[in-house]
Amino acid sequence: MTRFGGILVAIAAVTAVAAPFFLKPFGIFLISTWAVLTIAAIGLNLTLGYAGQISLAQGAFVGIGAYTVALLTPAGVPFFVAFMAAGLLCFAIGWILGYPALRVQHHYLAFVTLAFTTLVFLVLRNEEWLTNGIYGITGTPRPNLLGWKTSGARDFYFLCLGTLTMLSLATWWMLRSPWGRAFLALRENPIRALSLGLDTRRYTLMAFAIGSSLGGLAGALYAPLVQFIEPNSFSFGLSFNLLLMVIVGGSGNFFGPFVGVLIAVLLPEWLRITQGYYLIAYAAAVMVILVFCPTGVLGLIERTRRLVRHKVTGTPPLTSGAGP
Amino acid sequence: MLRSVLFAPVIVTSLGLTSPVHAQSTVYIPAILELSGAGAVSGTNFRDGMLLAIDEINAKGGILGKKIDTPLLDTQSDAGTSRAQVQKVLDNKPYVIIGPVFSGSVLVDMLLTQQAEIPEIVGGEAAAITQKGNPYIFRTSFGQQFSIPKIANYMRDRIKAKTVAVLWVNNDFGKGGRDTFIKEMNSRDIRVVADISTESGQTDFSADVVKLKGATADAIFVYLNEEESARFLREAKKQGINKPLIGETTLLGQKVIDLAGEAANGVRGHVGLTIDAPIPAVQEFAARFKMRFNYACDHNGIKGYTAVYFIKHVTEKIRKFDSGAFAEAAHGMTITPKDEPGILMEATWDKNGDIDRISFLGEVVDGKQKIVKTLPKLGK
Amino acid sequence: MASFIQLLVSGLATGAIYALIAVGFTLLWQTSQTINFAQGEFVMLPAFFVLAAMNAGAPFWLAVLIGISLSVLILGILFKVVVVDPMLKYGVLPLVISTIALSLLLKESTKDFYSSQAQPFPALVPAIDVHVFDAVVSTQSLAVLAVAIVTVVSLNLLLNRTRLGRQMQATAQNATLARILGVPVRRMVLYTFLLNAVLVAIASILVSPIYLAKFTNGETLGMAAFIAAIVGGFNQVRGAILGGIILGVLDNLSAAYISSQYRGAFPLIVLIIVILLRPQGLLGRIEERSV
Amino acid sequence: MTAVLEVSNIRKTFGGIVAVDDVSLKVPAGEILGIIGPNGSGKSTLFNCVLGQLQPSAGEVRIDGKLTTGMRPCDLNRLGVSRTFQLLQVFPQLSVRDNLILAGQEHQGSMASRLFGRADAGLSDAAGEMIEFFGLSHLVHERAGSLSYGQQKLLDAAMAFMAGPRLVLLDEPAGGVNLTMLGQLRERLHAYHAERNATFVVIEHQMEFVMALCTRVVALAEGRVIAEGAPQDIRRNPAVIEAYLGH
Repeated sequence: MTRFGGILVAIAAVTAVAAPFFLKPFGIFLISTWAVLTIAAIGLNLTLGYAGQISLAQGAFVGIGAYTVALLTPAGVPFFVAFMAAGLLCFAIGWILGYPALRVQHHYLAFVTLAFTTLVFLVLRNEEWLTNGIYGITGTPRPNLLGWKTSGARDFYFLCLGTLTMLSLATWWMLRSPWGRAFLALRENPIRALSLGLDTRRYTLMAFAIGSSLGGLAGALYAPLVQFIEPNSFSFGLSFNLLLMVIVGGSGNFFGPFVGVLIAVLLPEWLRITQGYYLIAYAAAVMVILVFCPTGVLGLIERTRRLVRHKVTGTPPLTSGAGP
Repeated sequence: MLRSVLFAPVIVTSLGLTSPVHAQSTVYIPAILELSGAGAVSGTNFRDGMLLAIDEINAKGGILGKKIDTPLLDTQSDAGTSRAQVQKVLDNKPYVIIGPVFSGSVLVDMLLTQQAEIPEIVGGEAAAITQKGNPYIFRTSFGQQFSIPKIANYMRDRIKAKTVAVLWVNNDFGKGGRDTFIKEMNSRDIRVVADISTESGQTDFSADVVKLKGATADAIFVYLNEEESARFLREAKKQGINKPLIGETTLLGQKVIDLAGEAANGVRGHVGLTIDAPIPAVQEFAARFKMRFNYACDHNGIKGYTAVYFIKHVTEKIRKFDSGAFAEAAHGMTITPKDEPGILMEATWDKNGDIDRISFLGEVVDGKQKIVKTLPKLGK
Repeated sequence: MASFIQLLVSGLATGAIYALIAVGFTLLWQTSQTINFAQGEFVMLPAFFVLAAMNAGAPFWLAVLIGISLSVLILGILFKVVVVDPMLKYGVLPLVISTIALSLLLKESTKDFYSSQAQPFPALVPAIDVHVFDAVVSTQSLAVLAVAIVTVVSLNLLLNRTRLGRQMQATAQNATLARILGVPVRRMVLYTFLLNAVLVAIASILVSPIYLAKFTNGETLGMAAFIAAIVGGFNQVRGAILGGIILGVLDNLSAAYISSQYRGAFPLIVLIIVILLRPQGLLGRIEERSV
Repeated sequence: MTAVLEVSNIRKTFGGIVAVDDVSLKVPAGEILGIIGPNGSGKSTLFNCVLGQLQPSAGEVRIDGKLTTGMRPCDLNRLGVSRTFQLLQVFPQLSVRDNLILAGQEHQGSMASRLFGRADAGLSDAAGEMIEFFGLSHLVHERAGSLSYGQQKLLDAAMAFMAGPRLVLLDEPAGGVNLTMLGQLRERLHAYHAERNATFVVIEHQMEFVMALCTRVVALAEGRVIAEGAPQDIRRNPAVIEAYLGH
């Protein structure tokens, strides 16, 4: 990372830690939501931005994760165990959902995953014996970890932030390992990758499974954050939103999700000054952002940097990076 | 990351923007409503009824000399969002909170308002809401545990039904009604021979009507939202269903009648709140509403309107803006139109925050809702 | 048996509506790789144009014309110029997001600037119930079915018999090559957008009397159209008809005979199976994937 | 001794069209075999059948006597069979160095070791040598996308050699490369061949290139082998001339 970038990250990190001390509970709830959704978005960015596999199922995985925790913790399962279970369950399901990606790509894959999302919603709503159906599950407790009570808004935020930090470090590690290289190869040219000995099938499934498990882990925090989950919260609206966050932030860019989620969480709140018209304003804003930076906010910064370099060294600027 | 640095202050400002500097001359009574998404119809009706009341009251000098300051916060018909919005208004120390209408949202919000000890006046009708011993929750209409039994009695006493079919919309409103209904039917040993779920926003009801025709039911209980009710009634007429169609409030609402046209004729059932109630006050209100917003208000409009007058009256009784005292006083209080015209119909709030009013049995006769019988308050 | 025929007939009628919407959807995909997630809202909106025009005092026939021209202007030209063109060269995804945002924009605008309430909508054809075999079907549904079939047939004629149509197809199949062959590609793409705008307007005016005009209608219709388009064949106009009808009938049969709670699931399962076993759709051509 | 590559009676049909019709080849170790033929004569299809990118309709492929028909390209590659593509196939977003590391990383260790091991999979040096060998050292950190066409061709070849394959199939390596670059490429191929005694199979149009590079040439037309022998003989072979002029 460039020195410039390093400084920005440092500033952002300090802001993230300091913020809750200046905010009212609502503000803390917002940034907690940001932290949780960022985890899910990082997962989608891995599947979509790096491995180039479009998925409209991330919202469903957040839901599966949330229900796992909401169902296990009241049964006396320690939060940490339930948290892990959510991750593993979504890893397994994500692996299976990856198989269609071995056959079809692009919009076909998008619609398969979208169908999956809706099916998950139907199961969550209809299997009342398990999920309490449309009524949802109220009051998932916030965990005590080694004596640390996270019931307070600020404590729970730090739990989310901590989890986010650890998971993004892990992702960072994976992306700089040969796996990261393999994922990029998968996105840019699967056929060539195959001829270079890359087991593209295994990497594709991995990309799906890991991305999905991150979605599940996000959900594991979502349940105790909101303390009420219902099937509707995880219908395709959420999947669309997560996709929006990744694209707006800059897909295939490590920090894209952080920025994208921040925009998607804060902008609507911010626009509520326009009273009844805030959703219109928000939708318009998103479209404008995309017109000016189709490769995402960070993509734009990337491109301008390249253009500048281009002027100097004569390397052509790149437009790709917005996934397939 | 650049943007996040730029946006970080926004977190703070966004709060600055959302916490109105309410001067001493106003009382802060925020409303959290379904203004977009699936619940928008109910939410906007509720909102407009509420606004009407607020303007009337403020025009007359407000409550105890303070003008009502009611920012509208949209839940997008999503529980998570509504929770966030409640959190937001709680940060600004509200006196009372109005809304939301969706029971799911109510169930999550009431956890917070209870913690903060702020009364919440909701439009939700799910039975569960008032069964959690929450001393800060108040209804503006019958909970399903009161309205559905009235339907059940109607089925037994008037229709003399031995077997019934139930058609319900598969959201928390419809499911709640359906579950209560089945319970009530069993307790009156009436057999439920068909139990059909429909999707909210469903457009084609032919399959459901076919199933209903197949079922040998003496009567059909229809528990859907407005436009779905209308679509169903049209399909039912098309396929010539000849069983009595029984509904609860919505099905007999003017909106459904307008949408379904003559297909609505012959529909009967229980009406909790209706602008067609044979009560002058209600009809005058309906007229004022129509004049201002130029559409016919439904029961949610009445809920919103009476909610505000409920707050006004209780506050004037306790003579101060004290959330705790409000909750205290409101339980077991009966408000008559004599003391408070804006309440439209005499209403009593019991110890759980459930409301008790007179209600009606109605029937749709050539495109108009006709009240055939007035049911007394349960308390009497 | 009677009920079965009834389900079939109504399914057919519903399917025709889906088909009508799906056709435009596939056209956009073919010529400009646009997955229009706002297609449902595109169908919801023109009805409100018409209603607005009527509130302004226009007679129905005039209001209909106004509605169609407005949707050509807004959902055709404006949509292409403002939303699609700037983003096309950046791949499918940013555009997908943009259309998702657009659908929110259209829904909310309709709600805030017209009404959140469902609106009754005047019918082009009087609603008379016709008895076919032992099933009942409304003349309105028949009208939709007829229009859908006529549309697709004439579209096929246009695409296969006329020079213009062949140029459009060339554009759809290989824009670069078409350009070399002197096809005015840009104009062809614009034409498909106009065509789509007209189709959604027609669909809107046909279905609103049956389904009522409401700002949320697009959600159900849009999703149905996607499924119909893919099942039938993303790159085949007549595929949309088949897809739509399969979907409509399947939805009814599964709701009636299998499970009403899971009625939404069966079309999706079919969708997944079709995509996995025959990605090009039942009537679709295989799209060469560049190696 | 068994041939490095043995193709027996390969046949590939698309619908009704026969692309490759009963072709058999034997490529002994250390040979540089050229495959020529007019467009559509089935050269690339044959390649793809050998490399598992296509399933042959009939026939067998053996590498070092091991039956490999129907194997996935990645497994074949791990057996020491690598290729270049007719159209450029480098990873434009990755640096030259990363392109080469990628070409080598899957040939060692396990998935786990690749996740937890070193970021460069310990291939930096090997990559460096290969880059130097192809004279790209000055570009090592450039994104492959920003290289000139010829440079990318070299990189493409370098990637094929990165894992030290026993058998390399080059699909029109000379295609679209300017003469100086062409000379460099041919010279590099020769050098590599001499150093590692690798076996090449080359599809090429550019006759001079074939003549200069190959030890033996097979001519295809309409999916069939029409001639086979030393480059200069093939050049004079009437059947070959006919096949080319015929088109």
